[in-house]
Amino acid sequence: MPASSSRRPAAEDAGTPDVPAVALRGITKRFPGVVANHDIDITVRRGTVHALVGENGAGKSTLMKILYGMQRPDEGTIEIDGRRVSFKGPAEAIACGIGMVHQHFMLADNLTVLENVVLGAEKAHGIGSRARRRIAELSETYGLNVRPDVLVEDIGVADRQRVEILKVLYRGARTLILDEPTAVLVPQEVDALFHNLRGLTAEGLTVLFISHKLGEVLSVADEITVIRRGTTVGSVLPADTNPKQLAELMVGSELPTPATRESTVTDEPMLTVSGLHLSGTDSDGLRREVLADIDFTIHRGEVLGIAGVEGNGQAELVEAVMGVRVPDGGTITLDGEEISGASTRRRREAGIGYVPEDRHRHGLLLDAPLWENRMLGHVTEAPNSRGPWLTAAAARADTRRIVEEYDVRTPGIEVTAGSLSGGNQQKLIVGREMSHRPKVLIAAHPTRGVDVGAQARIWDEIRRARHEGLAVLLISADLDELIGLSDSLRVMYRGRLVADADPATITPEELGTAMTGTASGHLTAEQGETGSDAGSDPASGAESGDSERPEGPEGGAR
Amino acid sequence: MALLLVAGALLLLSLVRVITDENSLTGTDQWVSAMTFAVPIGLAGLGGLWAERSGVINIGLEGMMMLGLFAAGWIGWQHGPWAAVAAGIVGGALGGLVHAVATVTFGVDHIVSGVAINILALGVVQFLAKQWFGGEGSEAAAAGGNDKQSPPMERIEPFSVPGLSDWLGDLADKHWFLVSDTAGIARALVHNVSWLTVLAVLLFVGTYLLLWRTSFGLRLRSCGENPQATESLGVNVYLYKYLALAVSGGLAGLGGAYLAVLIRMYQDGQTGGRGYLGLATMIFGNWRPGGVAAGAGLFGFMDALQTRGGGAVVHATLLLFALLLLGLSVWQYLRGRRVVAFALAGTAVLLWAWYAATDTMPLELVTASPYLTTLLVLTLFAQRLRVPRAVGKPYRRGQDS
Amino acid sequence: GESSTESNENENEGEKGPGIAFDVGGRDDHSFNESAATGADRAGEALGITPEFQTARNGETNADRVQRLTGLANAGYNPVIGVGYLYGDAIAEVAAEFPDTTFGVVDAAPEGENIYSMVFAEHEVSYLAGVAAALKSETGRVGFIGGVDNPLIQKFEAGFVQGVADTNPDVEVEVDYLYADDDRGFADPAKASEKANAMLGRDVDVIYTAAGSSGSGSIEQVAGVEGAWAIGVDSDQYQQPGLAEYQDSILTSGVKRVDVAVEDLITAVHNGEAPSGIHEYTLAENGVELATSGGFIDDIQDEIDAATERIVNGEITVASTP
Amino acid sequence: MTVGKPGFVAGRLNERQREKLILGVAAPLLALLTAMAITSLVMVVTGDNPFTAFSVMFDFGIKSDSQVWIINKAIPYYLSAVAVAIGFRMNLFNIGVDGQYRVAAFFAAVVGGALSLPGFVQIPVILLVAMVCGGIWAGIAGYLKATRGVSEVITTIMLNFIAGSLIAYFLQEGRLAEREGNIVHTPDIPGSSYFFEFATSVQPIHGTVLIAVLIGAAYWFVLTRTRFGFDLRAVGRSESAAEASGVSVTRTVVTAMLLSGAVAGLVGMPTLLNESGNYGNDFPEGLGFTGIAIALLGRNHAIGMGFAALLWAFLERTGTQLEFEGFDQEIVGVMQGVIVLSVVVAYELVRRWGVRRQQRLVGEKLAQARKSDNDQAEVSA
Ligand SMILES: Nc1ncnc2c1ncn2[C@@H]1O[C@H](COP(=O)(O)OP(=O)(O)OP(=O)(O)O)[C@@H](O)[C@H]1O
Ligand SMILES: Nc1ncnc2c1ncn2[C@@H]1O[C@H](COP(=O)(O)OP(=O)(O)OP(=O)(O)O)[C@@H](O)[C@H]1O
Ligand SMILES: [Mg+2]
Ligand SMILES: [Mg+2]
Repeated sequence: MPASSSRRPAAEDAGTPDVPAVALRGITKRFPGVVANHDIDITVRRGTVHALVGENGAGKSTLMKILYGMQRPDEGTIEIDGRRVSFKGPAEAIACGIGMVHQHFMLADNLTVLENVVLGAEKAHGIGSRARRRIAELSETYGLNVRPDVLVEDIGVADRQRVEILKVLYRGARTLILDEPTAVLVPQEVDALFHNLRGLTAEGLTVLFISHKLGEVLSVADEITVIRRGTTVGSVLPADTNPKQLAELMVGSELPTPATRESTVTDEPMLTVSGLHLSGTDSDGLRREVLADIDFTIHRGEVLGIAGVEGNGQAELVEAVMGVRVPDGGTITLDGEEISGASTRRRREAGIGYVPEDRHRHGLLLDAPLWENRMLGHVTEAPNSRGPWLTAAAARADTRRIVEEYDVRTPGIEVTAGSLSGGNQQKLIVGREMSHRPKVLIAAHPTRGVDVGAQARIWDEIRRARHEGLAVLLISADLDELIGLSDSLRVMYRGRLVADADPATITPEELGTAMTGTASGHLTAEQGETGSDAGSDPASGAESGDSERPEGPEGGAR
Repeated sequence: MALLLVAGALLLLSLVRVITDENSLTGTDQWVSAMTFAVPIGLAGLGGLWAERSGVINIGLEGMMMLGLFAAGWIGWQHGPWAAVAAGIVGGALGGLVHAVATVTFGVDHIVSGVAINILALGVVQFLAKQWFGGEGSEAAAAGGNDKQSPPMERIEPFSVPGLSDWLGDLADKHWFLVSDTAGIARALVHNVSWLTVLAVLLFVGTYLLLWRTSFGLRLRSCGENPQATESLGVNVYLYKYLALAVSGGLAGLGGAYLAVLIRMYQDGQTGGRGYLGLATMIFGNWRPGGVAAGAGLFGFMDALQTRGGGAVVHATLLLFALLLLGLSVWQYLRGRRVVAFALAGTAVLLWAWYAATDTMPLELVTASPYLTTLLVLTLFAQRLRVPRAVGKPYRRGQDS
Repeated sequence: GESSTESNENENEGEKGPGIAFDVGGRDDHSFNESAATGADRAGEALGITPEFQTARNGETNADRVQRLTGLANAGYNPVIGVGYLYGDAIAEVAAEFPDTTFGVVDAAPEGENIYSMVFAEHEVSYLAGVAAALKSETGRVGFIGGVDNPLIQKFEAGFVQGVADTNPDVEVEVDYLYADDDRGFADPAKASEKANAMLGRDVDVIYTAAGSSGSGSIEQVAGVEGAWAIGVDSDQYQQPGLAEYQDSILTSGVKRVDVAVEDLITAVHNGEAPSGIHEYTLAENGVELATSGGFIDDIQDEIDAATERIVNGEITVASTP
Repeated sequence: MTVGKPGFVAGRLNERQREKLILGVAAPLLALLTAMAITSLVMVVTGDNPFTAFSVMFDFGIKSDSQVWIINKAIPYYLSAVAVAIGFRMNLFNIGVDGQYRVAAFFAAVVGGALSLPGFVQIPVILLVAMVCGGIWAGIAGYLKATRGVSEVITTIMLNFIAGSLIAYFLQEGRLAEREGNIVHTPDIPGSSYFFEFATSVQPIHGTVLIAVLIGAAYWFVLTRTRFGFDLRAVGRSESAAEASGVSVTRTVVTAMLLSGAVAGLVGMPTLLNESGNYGNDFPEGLGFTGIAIALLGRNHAIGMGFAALLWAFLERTGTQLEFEGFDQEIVGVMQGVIVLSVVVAYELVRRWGVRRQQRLVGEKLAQARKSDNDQAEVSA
């Protein structure tokens, strides 16, 4: 790391290669009713990328927050470069050379990149031109390509990720914590990020890295620590393991082996979108095209996957189909009935189910009990209401059924949706939408941030319904999921469907390349099109056909 | 850009002044008086800005203003007007701190707490006024105090810049198109200026510099945009919110003190909803000091116009609005929004017809003119407003959004 | 449960002296409430009884006023006097329930056997104020500022305008109100001050302000201008401690002798009488008068006396609406 | 607006209800005690004896005529609170109830004074006019919010002031009003148009109390038992989620404002139909602001607001009595403020405690599940 090293604690000089950059010993953290971390031991060598893996709620984020001074451990010690430390807040951790990129972006949208970066570290280089110079310098050194004077709200996720990293570097961090940094990135962006990380470790920095994508972890980490139910179950070297072993280590039991599936596609069109156009006003007040010439048909029993880098119009497409946004032109037909002018509610009643991308903002009423959330979006349908009257008792009973069938982990249906974990929230949403036997399901990132177990259950559900004739519009940033679940694939770029591909033959890498707008027309795999259904399980692909992810019983119907 | 707008406004005013022959439109006294009305509202608005920029809605401005008014009246008659100003600030700041305790420490809904503070402040102020000013045989009562008023305090003499003021005055009296108008308005800045107005202007400028040009301001504003992010960078969000609310209350209190110094005593009910109007100017001003000043200025201008001039002058503003709408209509037309443009043009014509057909306005409409104007302007521009992202959201340390 | 009236009737047989209920202005409003209080105090002193004073809260309804009056009557106060026209309906309601108590009300004229209504000829004294203003004005422009545009204040306006016109038709009168219909008009000195300032700016040099507590704002502005005069209302504002430093600018005041009316009523009741009916306190019986403190109108006293004379003997009828 | 109910907890029905009840009562009780403590402190500091004051208030407050008075006084407060609460339930802050009810009562009084139909026709007509006028006045704010995105906080503040001017314009002799002494008012409504009363041993209770009860019941019913109410609450809890679920947010905003305004329109009716018979310049003002306080105190709950309205009226009734005992009635203002503030703090504390408790239960449940998973895993391993 260049010039600014002078402000860092003396640790660097004191450090010898044997002293670990971070050593966590016996860390225990209890929350009311939960032990988030229990007797955790981790040693991180300097200049390495150290990955942490574990199920949702295993305690990874909590542990990292402890290291970053945002939470205080109930027991245990932290050593940084061999020195015992005890942080009262992030400020002290930052002073010790620790920086953290959080699971959810920690950026103020209405401030510029520069302001976001210098916030809290104004003493270093002020908030003016000196800071700008320093940012340019860092951006240059690590190839981050950050423009300091744009508003954060105007930049994409990958750029935001880089801003987050820059924030950390700006503070002169020697140890970077990255909590699920790749969840929202496409493969190319992930590669670029990993390249950056490599650059950092080459400079002698240490990276702590959390991810649910085991393939990634294996490719970037120097060492991997597995956390299960709040405690460390072991550290492995990537060379000595494979994704399957790793997953089993995480979950603590053997995973069922995956099976292939048959096609259920029929020739009965269920959802037809033709000539869809949508324009919107951007932040500069200019009108620009968001969607153009969108044409596609989804048949009964078909899953149509849309691939694309986030921000290319997928969200708007979903909103247009849901009727939340009014397109400028084009028609949408559902099972023979034109619904172009129908309201969202009408569309839902006509048989469109919706698993939204952002469950907190679009899928749930966080302050409302589960059974009220069960009504959301279907309040005009049985069992939620009869005529204008709600039928709360029936809705309650049905909620209990969903909780049971979809294995939503909750003490009851009167608790608020906000107190469930993300995975359980998602299961509730999927259960709700499936309960109304939709003709078409719009699923946007249905398994984002959800752990492997819940993920498998959700995939199962989608497959089961597809088997019964459901048409699915699937949007996902997880290319394995996309390739694995879809019967056909389209690539979206700058508001247009620019290419299509056969999920049986395409690889995630090829798809990722197409998403950057370099390809058009029908994509064919170089190695030939003889792929069978065998490769199309969501969990395969990147992890070289040897699928490691759990799969529910019905998935194996062949 | 801003300069262009100011120039345009001047031109428009001069034009209307010449056409309608209402010289008071650009008269010095009108503008001095506009300032007088604008300052307390503007200070409340600025107080609102501080609070909301830090992420806390402050509907309790009215109550804080009352506290300031009372404290100023109480200290003022005993220790003079400058002490009153200080007391007003302290009184308001206390109100702000109560709001901070409720919203920041206890996480109470901001609007709920604000309303409660308004009720509480009214109760406390009236109770104490009766105890302290109206007590039978008390010193205060002997000095002219009673249940509803404090005894009078000394005056703060306004100042004029000697040569400039007269020169501009001469120029203004010539009634030359634009030149005299500009002189008349400019003279308001150097003639009979209240020191407190100067203080208020400084506070606006200071707020801008502090909030947008220093790291303190950056931290404070980021508390209103994303407190979780701010906390994660080692900034003590609670502390900043407390500070912001103390300043917010202090500014509203200063607004109250300004009124007290102006009328030279505490007068029950003198705030008369100015705190709420301050809140309105803050939204109107897009949470920026310049905007708040403009909003308060517009309000003060209209209020001064109707108070000083009555029906005839307010009537002249019909023409002002007609011209303004016409301008807007042309602009919208150029941007390709025909329907909007025609609607605006239609309204302009109607206003003009109204102007031509009458020569004064009923008192009721005149008194409502500031409110109608605010409503009109907001309706035209509201969609461009940008609220601090996290404003009104409860924030607990260490909790995800 | 038991009603508050029942429980108290036995305890409070004895007469307790006067009970006075004020409207929001309160007993020291520098205006007619204060005047009523003075009258009661004077009577109290003379008769050796202590009057009870109560004041309304902001935003009261008729029910609150009824309760207050009932409370006073019930506690044995006699007479019970409501000060301010808002008490009209409430007095009528409560008086029916307490036939043995005498009720008095200022500025309203409800009907009732045991109600003594005291209304004042504000227009007449305002006429005299107009005479004084017209005579004292150097610039030929005088002004009237009303707090709220309601019938009571319009009476002041009507008399004043007529007085000016009858004295010197060349003198122009500017008439303005602070608010159309909002009681803030009686508690907004800041606004009155601006209004007066604007009038002074237009060469108005005598301003008659009928706006309750807001009046002080106007008087202060007038005091800041050499040669300009303020005319007060309701009580002799020259004498008020709160306005002491502007004394030299207070030409005169249109005084309502609420004090006399109230004192008389209390004395009468104390002497066992039970006066009732509507009584208008006019110029003729010194129910209203132009204050002379400060001696600023001594030089025009003759003209004022002449005008008074003509009003009293009916030569002039002063209009009570503008 | 925090609309969350004090945390209720899963479990058997009666247990849940009991806990809900305890939590529901604990907060206001705690707050009331805090408020009394703070007020006592203020009184002690200013040299008064708080215990005497409280006992005076209590003794006077339970008298039969006081009770009637309190009920009558609480009627408009309650209606006003419901009007405010309809907005609160969907995150709309209707500060404009004040203007709405005044405009409504004024025009209702004008219509009532102009017609002389039989009472059973005319009273509904008057009520309807009031609701329509209140609805329109609030609808302006709703419309501007929905179409132009103007904050309803500002528009309703402005509309309050404008309402005053509008009424002032028409409330003049020769326009829509007549003059009686120093009062100008609309022509009196005919005797047959007065609302009925319930006779008691002391003064009668106003029949309009029925309107309040009906409105309260309708409020509760519509919000909790109908689809429309669900949509409304959904928008209040999360606009984005409601939109995605098929609720038209703009339409709901306008509808809610219209409803709020319509209820606000009724606020002046108890005064008009049971007391004054006309709208004059002595018509009560400021009931809208009282309504905000009462909605807050009652947590937007149909019954809670009822108690809050009665408490408010009780304080006013007994405050006046304090004067007779040599206390300052202004202490009531302090008390009201302190009560509102401590109630909201107490509710928040209790709510937070409930949420924590709930999360603990969720956590325990998860831990249990994991434990059984573990056991299984160990068995299978
Ligand atoms: N602030 C908190 N209060 C109470 N419990 C908490 C808190 N934060 C986390 N927990 C508990 O600690 C557990 C560990 O949470 P943590 O966020 O560390 O999981 P994670 O491993 O990061 O999961 P994911 O992979 O989903 O991000 C959670 O299951 C939760 O029950
Ligand atoms: N601030 C908090 N206070 C109390 N409990 C919390 C808090 N934050 C989280 N929890 C608890 O943590 C649990 C899950 O939290 P979190 O959202 O981190 O779960 P997760 O397993 O990481 O879910 P996701 O799949 O969304 O990553 C919930 O049961 C919740 O009760
Ligand atoms: Mg998580
Ligand atoms: Mg995590």
